[in-house]
Amino acid sequence: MGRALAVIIWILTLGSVSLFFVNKWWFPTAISEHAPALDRQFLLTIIVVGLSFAAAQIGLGWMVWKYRDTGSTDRAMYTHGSNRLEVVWTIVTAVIFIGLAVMGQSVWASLRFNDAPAGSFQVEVVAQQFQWNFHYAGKDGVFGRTHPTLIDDSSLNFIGIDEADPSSKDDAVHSVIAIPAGRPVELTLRSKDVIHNFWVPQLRFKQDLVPGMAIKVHFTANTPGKYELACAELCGQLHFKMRSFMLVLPTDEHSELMTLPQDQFQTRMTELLAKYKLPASN
Amino acid sequence: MSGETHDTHGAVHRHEAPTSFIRKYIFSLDHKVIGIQYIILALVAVLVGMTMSVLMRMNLSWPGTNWPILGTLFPGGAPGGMMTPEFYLSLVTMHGTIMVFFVLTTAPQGGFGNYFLPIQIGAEDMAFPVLNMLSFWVTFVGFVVILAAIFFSGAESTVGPIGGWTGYAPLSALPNSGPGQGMGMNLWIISIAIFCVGSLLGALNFITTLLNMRAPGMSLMRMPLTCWAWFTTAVLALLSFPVLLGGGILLLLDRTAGTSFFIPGGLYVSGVLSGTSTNFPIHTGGSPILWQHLFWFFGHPEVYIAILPGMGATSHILSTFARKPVFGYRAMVFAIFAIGLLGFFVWGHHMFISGMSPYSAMTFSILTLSIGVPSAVKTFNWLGTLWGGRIRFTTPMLFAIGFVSLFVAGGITGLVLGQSSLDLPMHDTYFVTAHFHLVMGVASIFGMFAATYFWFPKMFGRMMSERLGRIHFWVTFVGVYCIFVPMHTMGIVGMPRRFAQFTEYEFLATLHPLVVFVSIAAIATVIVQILFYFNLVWSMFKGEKAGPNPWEATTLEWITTSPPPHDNFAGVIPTVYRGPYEFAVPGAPNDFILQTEPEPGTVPATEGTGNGHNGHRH
Amino acid sequence: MSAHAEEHEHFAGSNKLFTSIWVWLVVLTLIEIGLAYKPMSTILMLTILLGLSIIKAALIVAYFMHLKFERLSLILTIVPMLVICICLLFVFFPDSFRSSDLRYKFKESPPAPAESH
Amino acid sequence: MSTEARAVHFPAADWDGGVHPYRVGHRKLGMWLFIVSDSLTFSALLIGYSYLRASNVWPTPFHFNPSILFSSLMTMCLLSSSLTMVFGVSASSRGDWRATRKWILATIFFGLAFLILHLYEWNHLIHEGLTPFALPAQWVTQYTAADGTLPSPLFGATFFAITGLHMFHVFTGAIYLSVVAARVKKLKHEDIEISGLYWHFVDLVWMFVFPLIYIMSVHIEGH
Ligand code: HEA
Ligand code: HEA
Ligand code: CUA
Ligand SMILES: [Cu+2]
Repeated sequence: MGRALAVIIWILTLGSVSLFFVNKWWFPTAISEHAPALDRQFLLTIIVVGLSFAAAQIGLGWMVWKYRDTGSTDRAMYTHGSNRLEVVWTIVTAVIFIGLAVMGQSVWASLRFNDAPAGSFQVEVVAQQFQWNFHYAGKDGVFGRTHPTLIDDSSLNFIGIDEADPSSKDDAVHSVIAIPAGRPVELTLRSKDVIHNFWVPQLRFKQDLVPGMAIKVHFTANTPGKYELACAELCGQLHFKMRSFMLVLPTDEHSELMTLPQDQFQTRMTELLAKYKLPASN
Repeated sequence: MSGETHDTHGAVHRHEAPTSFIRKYIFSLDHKVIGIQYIILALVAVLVGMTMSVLMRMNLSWPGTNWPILGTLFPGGAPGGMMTPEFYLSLVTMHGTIMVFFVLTTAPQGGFGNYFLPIQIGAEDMAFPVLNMLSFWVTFVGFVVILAAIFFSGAESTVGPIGGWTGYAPLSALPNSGPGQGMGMNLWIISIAIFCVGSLLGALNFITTLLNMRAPGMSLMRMPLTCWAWFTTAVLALLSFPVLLGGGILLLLDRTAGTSFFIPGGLYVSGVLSGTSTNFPIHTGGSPILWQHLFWFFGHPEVYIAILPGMGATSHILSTFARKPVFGYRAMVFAIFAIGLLGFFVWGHHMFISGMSPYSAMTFSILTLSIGVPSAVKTFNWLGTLWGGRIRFTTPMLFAIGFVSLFVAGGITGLVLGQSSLDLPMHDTYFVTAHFHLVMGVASIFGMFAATYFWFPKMFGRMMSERLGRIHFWVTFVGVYCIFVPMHTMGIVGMPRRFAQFTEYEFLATLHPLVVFVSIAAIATVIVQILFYFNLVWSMFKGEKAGPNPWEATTLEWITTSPPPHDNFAGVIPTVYRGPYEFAVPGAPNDFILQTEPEPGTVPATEGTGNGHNGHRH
Repeated sequence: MSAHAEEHEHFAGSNKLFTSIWVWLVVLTLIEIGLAYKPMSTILMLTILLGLSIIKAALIVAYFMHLKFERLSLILTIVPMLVICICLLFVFFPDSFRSSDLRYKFKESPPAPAESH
Repeated sequence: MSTEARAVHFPAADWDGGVHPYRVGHRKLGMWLFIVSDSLTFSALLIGYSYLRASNVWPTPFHFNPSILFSSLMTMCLLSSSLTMVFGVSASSRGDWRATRKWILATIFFGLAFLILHLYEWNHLIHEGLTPFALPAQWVTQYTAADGTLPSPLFGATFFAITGLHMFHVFTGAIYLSVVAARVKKLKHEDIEISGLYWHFVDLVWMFVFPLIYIMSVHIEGH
């Protein structure tokens, strides 16, 4: 029995660990500025915990193998433990864990402790059950006034843009987010109804859109292309259908798109969506 | 003045059991009966929860399939046999709620704790028998209400609430935010509130009992680790449930009294602007994050409430069947306490990306990883307990070892999630689902399995079938690894939680084989649980008779008959002379010494440690 | 079970003592009410009020609820865990200020400048 | 006992089992634990109140008459009821159950006075137009912030939720005490003491509700 159990534990450990080596089942290739650091931290953590996982399981297996009751008459060793050991492994694990925690903070700090660099591209995101609305300021770079009383889904004014406001004349609203490559982007995240979450796996980035709050986040996407955008916070029955795309465009293509008036903007978007292909899932 | 002792001490002084069926089995005041009632409640609840999990898996891996039976069973949820997304979500919500509250907060604490804490400290009953009975029946009412929530959702399609077990506002606060969010949501909240009351009544009962009713000689450091675990759990429950209760009251007011504690202004839900319609009154000023704080302030301690009793049982059983004292008893006690204490300092790790202040997030992140330390210490001590033992592989031992394995597997991923930066890609993906199923979904459950197999002889006077038990263990152990380890991979690829289908997204396509594999594993595992239930019922009547101490264990529950008499010790309160895990004592007649066995000379409350005899390394 | 309660029927503290405590409580309350009409910064007022309330609570717990006359061990069991939890609840506040800073302000009148918070 | 109470060290015997380590019976310890738990419920609500108040424009509408006047009277009632209660308890420790009953009845009287005043004051506010979900019209105009932000209706929500829950506690306390008063002859001293604990706790909670909800919302001219 003891041997069998040990072997099973070891097999399960091996199987579990090996799953993490199938690179078709790994992160999609990252496209954002902060991603490499984050991936490095993730890899480090996974290695540390993976090793300790393996160590702990192998140790466990070894114990049950070696110390199984072989029917011999001699008794188990009589000990109540060792204070020195306790102190040692407490300190060791404390160092490892706190160390990991502290190292993990740098990425976080770079993303959250500072405002977006000046001149970053602005998009206002207004999520709703179950669709994304991305509000672009247009040529003048000024967002037109929006007000909930003006919201009217039936006439496709999803975010309640005030047509009377001159600065809203050149604004565009689209369900796809188009951002420039290599230039910092600042999103202002809002929600019309319940909590949603802006999640693009390739960005290694996620943030809740909390109703009543306008949360500002910033990141830089480097590789042009089309990426899937998901809602990652339970927001109701069609949560799983709340999907859209993120277009990362070469700067010239992007600025050209942004200067287009409303109608052309829409058609241009459709073209671009057709032009770019989703990354072949690795 | 010296402490007055229990007047029952010494003199024989029987409490006779009530005779009428009602007083004996239904509204019983006997902590043993109440404990069994709790366990039965958990066993029923877990059946519901498991069934739901199977339905969920079926929907995930074979979306759009027609299951005629479902069509007939849930005409609203699966019209024509095809599950609707809202039905799936209500399954998720109910699965989570029932499993966390009505399985893992009842069986370990209310069930085994109720039955064995008084016996293990040498008391005749809990401190407040009537309160004890009340706690159970209150909890029972809560269970009935939660079941009702599935069927009286108020929406035309009969599904339960779809807000997830965390009930995030405003989704949970707005009746018009989706099907099932009407009456069903109200019932869900009410059920949780009732449950809170039940558990905190239970908690103060536990604490009082343990502090006030220990038998002579049962010093704190002579208590079995199970008692320490139950005690800490009770403290956690006492301090965390009231906060959820407060939050629940506010949420209910938001839904019924038109207040807006958790509802900000200017919302536009399903075509209606707040304030422009009678069924969507004006709301303003509330904060969704406040609900998350209140919920998780309870929520994180809750998860330790779920696992601490399992840890206690594991330590207890490992030592018993390794025939060896627990390695580092004191360290274990400190670890339990540290986990309990730190458990209150880390709730924010569920809210890293919720819009919470990034600075609090950083603090929470560091505190969260430090809570891994006591857990690690416990793991190492479990290994230390096995080290140099003479391990007897009975079924409870198998499950206890399984607990250690699974707890490590689940726990370490917590260290990934605990880093705020790594939580950016990981939050609300199946990586989280994998994490908490391994620790809570199965480690804690394995603790309960171990406890059941271990204490069944004491509870019913008969052994459970070892053969069935072994089969049950092997399949479940392998099964749960197959179910929950692949979920990590899904999470890394980026599969979000609470998705009714994955067919929408291309980057998830590569995962389809895994999804199917998991579902098959899950269904197999769940089916095998039938063995467990059969084993329970069969052994109750047909199992071989068990003596008072079938496992040759040392603690107080083994000095009395199986099952114990109404007053546990036939009227003679035992006196305790030594520590709880005195196995393999050199020179002793047999390799275990009961706690009640006197010894010439006085015994210190706990043995010295590390005094290097028996080839100890130093 | 607790039929065999403690023997010490004697209940420490004289009615004179309790009355004086009561006087103190009344005085503190009057001070609080008086404060209400003193123009001062909200924060200052809040701190003073809470300070006074804590003193009053302490008096009630110590004398009326008799905790002062209980064993130190009981005090150490009950007070710290409560205090710790209550202090922890204060961790909510950064997010309170945050949610008011980040609250989305709908501009009532066009034309409007670029949206800000 | 008093010497016991001052004993700072914990003689091992206290914790070695077979004794009540605090020299306190089950019921009393249980009541203390219940109080700990219950005070956390109130803390949660009060923290929630402060949280929402700090992130909203909050009206400060309480005029001296009636709100502050009444709430102060109510405070006095509760304080006095605590005093009579403690008199009752010490009377029972002297075994003088007549005095005990007398004092407990006095306590109930003050408790009921508190309730009546409180309900009157609620009634007054409701008539002014305060509800859990809306402020009286003139408050809205009066307390709109400089930047045009309206005062938050959460004022009513938090007010009714917290004072309501407290009122409920006073009410149950009064019932509890009347039972005690009725059975005072049969009850042990400790049981009287326990009922006292609960009552003082209700008083204690008010010591925080009063300043936070009332004093902090006093209307000051020229505001
Ligand atoms: C029994 C229940 C239980 C337990 C014990 C734990 C234990 C831990 N949990 Fe878990 N957790 C949950 C139940 C549990 N959790 C649930 C239900 C959720 C999801 C809620 C929801 O959103 O629905 C969750 C979610 C969750 C999150 C949020 C994820 C997200 O939503 O984004 C985080 C983040 O920090 C986290 C962290 C931790 C940590 C650090 C521990 C630590 O306590 C783990 C400590 C254990 C170990 C560290 C392993 C043993 C140690 C060793 C083997 C030593 C050797 C190891 C090394 C040297 C590395 N958990
Ligand atoms: C105790 C907690 C527990 C347990 C046991 C389980 C068991 C299982 N869970 Fe559950 N699950 C949760 C807690 C639990 N889960 C929670 C909290 C959520 C989140 C909900 C939300 O998102 O809101 C969740 C969500 C969840 C999801 C994600 C849904 C989604 O996000 O879309 C999935 C998906 O497959 C899943 C599957 C399963 C499966 C297949 C099982 C099992 O069927 C595996 C096999 C079963 C067992 C091994 C247990 C058998 C136990 C006994 C027979 C009794 C034990 C003995 C005694 C009580 C004495 N669960
Ligand atoms: Cu939007 Cu999920
Ligand atoms: Cu947690």
